[in-house]
Amino acid sequence: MLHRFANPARFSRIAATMLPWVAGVTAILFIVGLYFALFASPADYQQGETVRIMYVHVPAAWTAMACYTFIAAMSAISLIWKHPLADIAARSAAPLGAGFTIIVLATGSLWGKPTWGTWWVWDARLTSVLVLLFLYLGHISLTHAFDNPARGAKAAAILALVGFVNIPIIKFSVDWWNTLHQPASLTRLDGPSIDPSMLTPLLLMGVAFTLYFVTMLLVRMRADLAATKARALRLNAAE
Amino acid sequence: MIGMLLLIRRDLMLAFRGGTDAAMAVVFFILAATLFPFGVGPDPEVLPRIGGGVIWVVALLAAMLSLERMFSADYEDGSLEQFVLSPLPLVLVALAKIIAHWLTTGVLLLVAAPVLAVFYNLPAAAFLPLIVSMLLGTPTLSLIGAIGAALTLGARRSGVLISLLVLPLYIPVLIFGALVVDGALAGRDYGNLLMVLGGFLLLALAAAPWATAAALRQSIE
Amino acid sequence: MIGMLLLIRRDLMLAFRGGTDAAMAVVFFILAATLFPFGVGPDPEVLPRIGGGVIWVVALLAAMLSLERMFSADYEDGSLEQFVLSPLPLVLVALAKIIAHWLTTGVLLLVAAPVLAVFYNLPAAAFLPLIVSMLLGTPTLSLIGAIGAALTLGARRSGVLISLLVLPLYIPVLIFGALVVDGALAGRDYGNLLMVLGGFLLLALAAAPWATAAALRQSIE
Amino acid sequence: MQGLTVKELDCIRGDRLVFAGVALAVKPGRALLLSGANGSGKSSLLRILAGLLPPAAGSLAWEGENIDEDTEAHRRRIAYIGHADPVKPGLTVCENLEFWARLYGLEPEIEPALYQFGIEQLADLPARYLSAGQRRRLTLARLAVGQNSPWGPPLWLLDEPATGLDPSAVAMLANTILAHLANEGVAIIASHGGLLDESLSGHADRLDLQDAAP
Amino acid sequence: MQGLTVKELDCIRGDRLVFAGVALAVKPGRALLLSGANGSGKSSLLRILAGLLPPAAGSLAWEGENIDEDTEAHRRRIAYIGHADPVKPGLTVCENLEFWARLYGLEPEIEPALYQFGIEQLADLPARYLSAGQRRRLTLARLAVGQNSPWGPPLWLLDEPATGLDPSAVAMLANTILAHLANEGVAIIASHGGLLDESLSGHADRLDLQDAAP
Amino acid sequence: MEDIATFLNMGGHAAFVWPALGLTAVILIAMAITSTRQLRANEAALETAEKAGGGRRQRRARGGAEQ
Ligand code: HEM
Ligand SMILES: Nc1ncnc2c1ncn2[C@@H]1O[C@H](COP(=O)(O)OP(=O)(O)OP(=O)(O)O)[C@@H](O)[C@H]1O
Ligand SMILES: Nc1ncnc2c1ncn2[C@@H]1O[C@H](COP(=O)(O)OP(=O)(O)OP(=O)(O)O)[C@@H](O)[C@H]1O
Ligand SMILES: [Mg+2]
Ligand SMILES: [Mg+2]
Repeated sequence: MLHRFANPARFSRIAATMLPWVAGVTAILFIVGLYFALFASPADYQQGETVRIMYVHVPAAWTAMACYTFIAAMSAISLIWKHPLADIAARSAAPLGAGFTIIVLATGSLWGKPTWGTWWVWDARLTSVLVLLFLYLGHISLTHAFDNPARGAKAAAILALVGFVNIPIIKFSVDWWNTLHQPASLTRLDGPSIDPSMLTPLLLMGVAFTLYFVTMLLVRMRADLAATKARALRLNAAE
Repeated sequence: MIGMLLLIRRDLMLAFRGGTDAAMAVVFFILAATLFPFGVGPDPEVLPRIGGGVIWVVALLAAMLSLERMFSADYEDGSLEQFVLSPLPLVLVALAKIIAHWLTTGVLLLVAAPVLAVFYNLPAAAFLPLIVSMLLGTPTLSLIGAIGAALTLGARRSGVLISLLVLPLYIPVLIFGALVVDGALAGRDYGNLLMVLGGFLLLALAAAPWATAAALRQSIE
Repeated sequence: MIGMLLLIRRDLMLAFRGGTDAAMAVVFFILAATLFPFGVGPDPEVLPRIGGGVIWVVALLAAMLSLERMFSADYEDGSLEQFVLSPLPLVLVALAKIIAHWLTTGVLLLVAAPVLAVFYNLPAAAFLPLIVSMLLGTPTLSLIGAIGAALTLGARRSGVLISLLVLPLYIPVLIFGALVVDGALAGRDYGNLLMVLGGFLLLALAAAPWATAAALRQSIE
Repeated sequence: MQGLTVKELDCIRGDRLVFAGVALAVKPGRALLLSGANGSGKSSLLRILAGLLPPAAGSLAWEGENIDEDTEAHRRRIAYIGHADPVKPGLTVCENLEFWARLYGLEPEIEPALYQFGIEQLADLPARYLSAGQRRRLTLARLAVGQNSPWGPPLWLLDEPATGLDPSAVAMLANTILAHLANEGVAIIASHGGLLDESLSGHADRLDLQDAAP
Repeated sequence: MQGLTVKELDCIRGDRLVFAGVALAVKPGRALLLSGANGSGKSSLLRILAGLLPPAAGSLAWEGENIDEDTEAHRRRIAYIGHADPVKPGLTVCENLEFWARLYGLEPEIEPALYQFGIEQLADLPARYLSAGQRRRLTLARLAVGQNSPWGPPLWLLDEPATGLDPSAVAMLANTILAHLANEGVAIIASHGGLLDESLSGHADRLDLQDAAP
Repeated sequence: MEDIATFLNMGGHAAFVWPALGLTAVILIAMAITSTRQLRANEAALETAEKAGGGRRQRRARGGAEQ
């Protein structure tokens, strides 16, 4: 039994020392990013002030997709190499991803009303993001649907891998189908096509969101590890 | 291969002798589609307008409802353990169950769809696209559904979970399936929409049996 | 009476701990209603036009789907035999099961209905009639459904059979329920339509527990 | 005419005559052990005695009174344990037992009953996790609940009650049955021989259904 | 190292350590009778041996080779009979048996197998109508089908195979197992004592899981 | 003062911009709070478990035929 926790124990130590630093940098980046986003950047010539929604909408979308990719990678590791940390990482990340996806949907809707004149359209980009939310919710429910946590982890891992097909669909849906939604202007092969005054806050917020994800992931993984360890101790004590 | 045929034959026999109740899906399909005019009112303008969509939605629900029983009887009476121990690779077991499921739901839905189309006064131009889109779409439903059914074996509240897992993945099939019918009615070209449905099918065919087999293996403990 | 409360409590406990999966009906209700805009297209004109009908049809289907499990678990594990032998008269057993079924499906549908009404952009005037009609209609669905569920216990193809037995009896409820909503939207008086729904309920209440009990008794042999 | 008397009972299942002309009489304080090959109709006979299955012919009487005349009263005097365990996986052991005890109007003395079948440590475990034998013990514990109350049913109909039980559990069951017999109860037990039969042999008659095969 | 060898096996179910440090070795031509109280882990052990349940710790080897290294090959050498009967009520007895026999790639010698368990007259009856013991016989008949072919699996894992069987059926089962042992087969059988144990006692070792309780 | 007012007005789109930013903040903060709370609770539980039965289990290797 014990060798299975040797490695996680080390992880727990490293995570504990790293946490305050990552959290601090995240906070600073959020402050600087918000300053640029709200004060030090111009309104868009087309969209006016509503463009400021972009500085949370787009980073949240990136993190939501990155988070799912991370879960899928961890699931593959868990299924192939059966590393116990991979399961914990995957199930710690899922609620965060769901949160980011809700942010994307909400801010997108709030942006859509003034720019498109409607809260919601059933186009490929919006639908695939909604599917992403359901995938997160399914992942979370499946993780907790079994009395044996190991079974929940395995089932959720399979689901995460299957659901990964959705990520490229989200990413490229605007290119494959013409929709109301903006095509990628930043993450393009021929370089970003966006004004630097808007690029700076966007990138700052993007890094801030990513670091926020890392911070919360570390916190949640430590919490999960503590719970797992307590369970194992109870098991030993129960003899 | 022989093992797969055996398994498909057994599932069909069980279905048609009433064990797993295959006809349920079609009956549901027909009854549910018949109920709408009662609820919505038999407005001759509205019905054909929504007909294609209603038929697709109800087909989706019918396929989904039959999922829960796809593996559960075998799970409960210990047959699934025996499948895992049998010489037939579990991927092929999964594929055989999927084929059997499609034969007992998808095919029957396909047969019933034109009848409902008449019932909803769909113009003749919509028949072929409806059937072709269902031919391409319903196997995808069985394939994706199998993953959900296998993942939730032995789970608490498995019925709800299956819906939660499977419906989001069904939505793209529904959207494109309904678009094909709408496109045909509007006189648009729907060839590339069918291509998309075909693409979904190929994707599902490549991934679903493996995922299902993996899920089945972990369901046994 | 104490026996009935006991039985209702047990069924609720089982439902909410996931045994018989009560939430299934509501989840189905919400998901199915959400799917329609995908199929029909989110036309802001068509949706409110069909909204009341769709909600009623889907509620009917949700209630019907949960019927099959109403008695089957108890039948299979021998609990039903014990009910027959228990001091609690079988009519009251049947009534308790019906009440439990309504509490775990009808009431939840009632709660979910306004949400769907918003989703379908139904005008505010339609809310109260929708809810009142469902309050009067859903218990009737549980009552009638119980007869079907009990009659088909142990039958081959029981799922299909239930639908075939029960749906024809559900259609009047559906028609009047949908008419109430439509009437309210058209500004007509719907009071006597509600009276009809109430009449159905009383009729079902008087007959269904006895019929169900008789069916349960003959299911055991 | 005390206890249970049965005359000229025939049983038909589907198209098949399973047994014919079964007669038996069990006095208070005695048990009857039913034996017979698989399919000889033990379970069917018990279901007929419980009133769950109508006999093709013949009559049943309790204390000399035909039970057809008051099926309601007959139901109240029966405790029937079938092949299946009416145990809900979602409820705990304690909740399962309590439900049945209360439904039968018995004082819910759950603890002692669990103790009597050696499953008191499992009281708060959901029944889903029980092993086959533990589940059977839970089913049987119902017998112990009613046992010492005046409302406890006098006629026990047990269909292979010892399936899946380990020897110590069989001994617990035998003690429970013996206590019931000592209370002037009647027990009719289908079994294929084994420990339970031996423990009861001093207080039991035997009936081999093979002899009633048509 | 012939036959099956198991070392230092631990089993955890849910949060509970069921048994720890189980070691056993069974040579070809021998049977091992597992005993132990209800809940002591007999079924769990058999499932671990069949590869259906991952052990918490320990190793399994067949003919000296660790079975983790070729789970595929291990599956092929197993015939596992659990508590439940994998019998479809809608199919006839014959169809049920034939399906399993063919799926396992065995020559479908259905008739003799049915005969070996005394259910040949039931061949065309839908399994829905079988009595409890008849259903168990049908499940067991699968063992007889593979028995005399070279592809018959050498390792039998039987979980309380004799539940619900009458004495003559137990004798049939014992003969089937003895024939398997005579063919250099290995059998591991969970049971609570009784006729089967006695019939096999000359060819069997015993393992009491109570001793491995933590 | 007027600066702040125009800033808050967001070119007439205040009803969309501020809820978007506010909602984002609420979700991010809520996730942070629940996660840290969980960490504290679980670590406390672990500590009590360690105190209660820290003793490691020793194996009793026994049982088995023909050891
Ligand atoms: C609920 C509705 C919406 C959803 C679900 C949504 C979703 C997304 C997603 C997933 C991305 C990331 C794409 C990528 O990285 O390739 C994105 C980016 C973006 N969205 Fe939205 N969006 C919505 C509404 C809107 C609206 C109304 C607008 C503005 C008119 C908008 C403007 C943008 C822009 C400018 C980007 C950045 C594109 C880039 O530079 O890569 N979105 N959105
Ligand atoms: N899925 C499960 N999750 C948690 N605990 C379980 C699970 N299945 C079984 N158990 C527990 O594991 C223990 C061993 O069960 P097992 O079925 O192996 O016992 P057994 O020796 O076969 O008993 P029996 O003689 O009653 O068949 C039991 O105490 C049971 O409560
Ligand atoms: N519902 C049914 N319809 C038709 N035949 C049935 C039905 N149930 C049982 N039978 C048949 O009736 C006969 C008696 O069955 P019963 O279950 O009473 O046997 P039993 O003595 O209890 O056997 P066992 O020892 O196997 O439990 C069997 O041969 C069976 O095939
Ligand atoms: Mg029997
Ligand atoms: Mg067992």
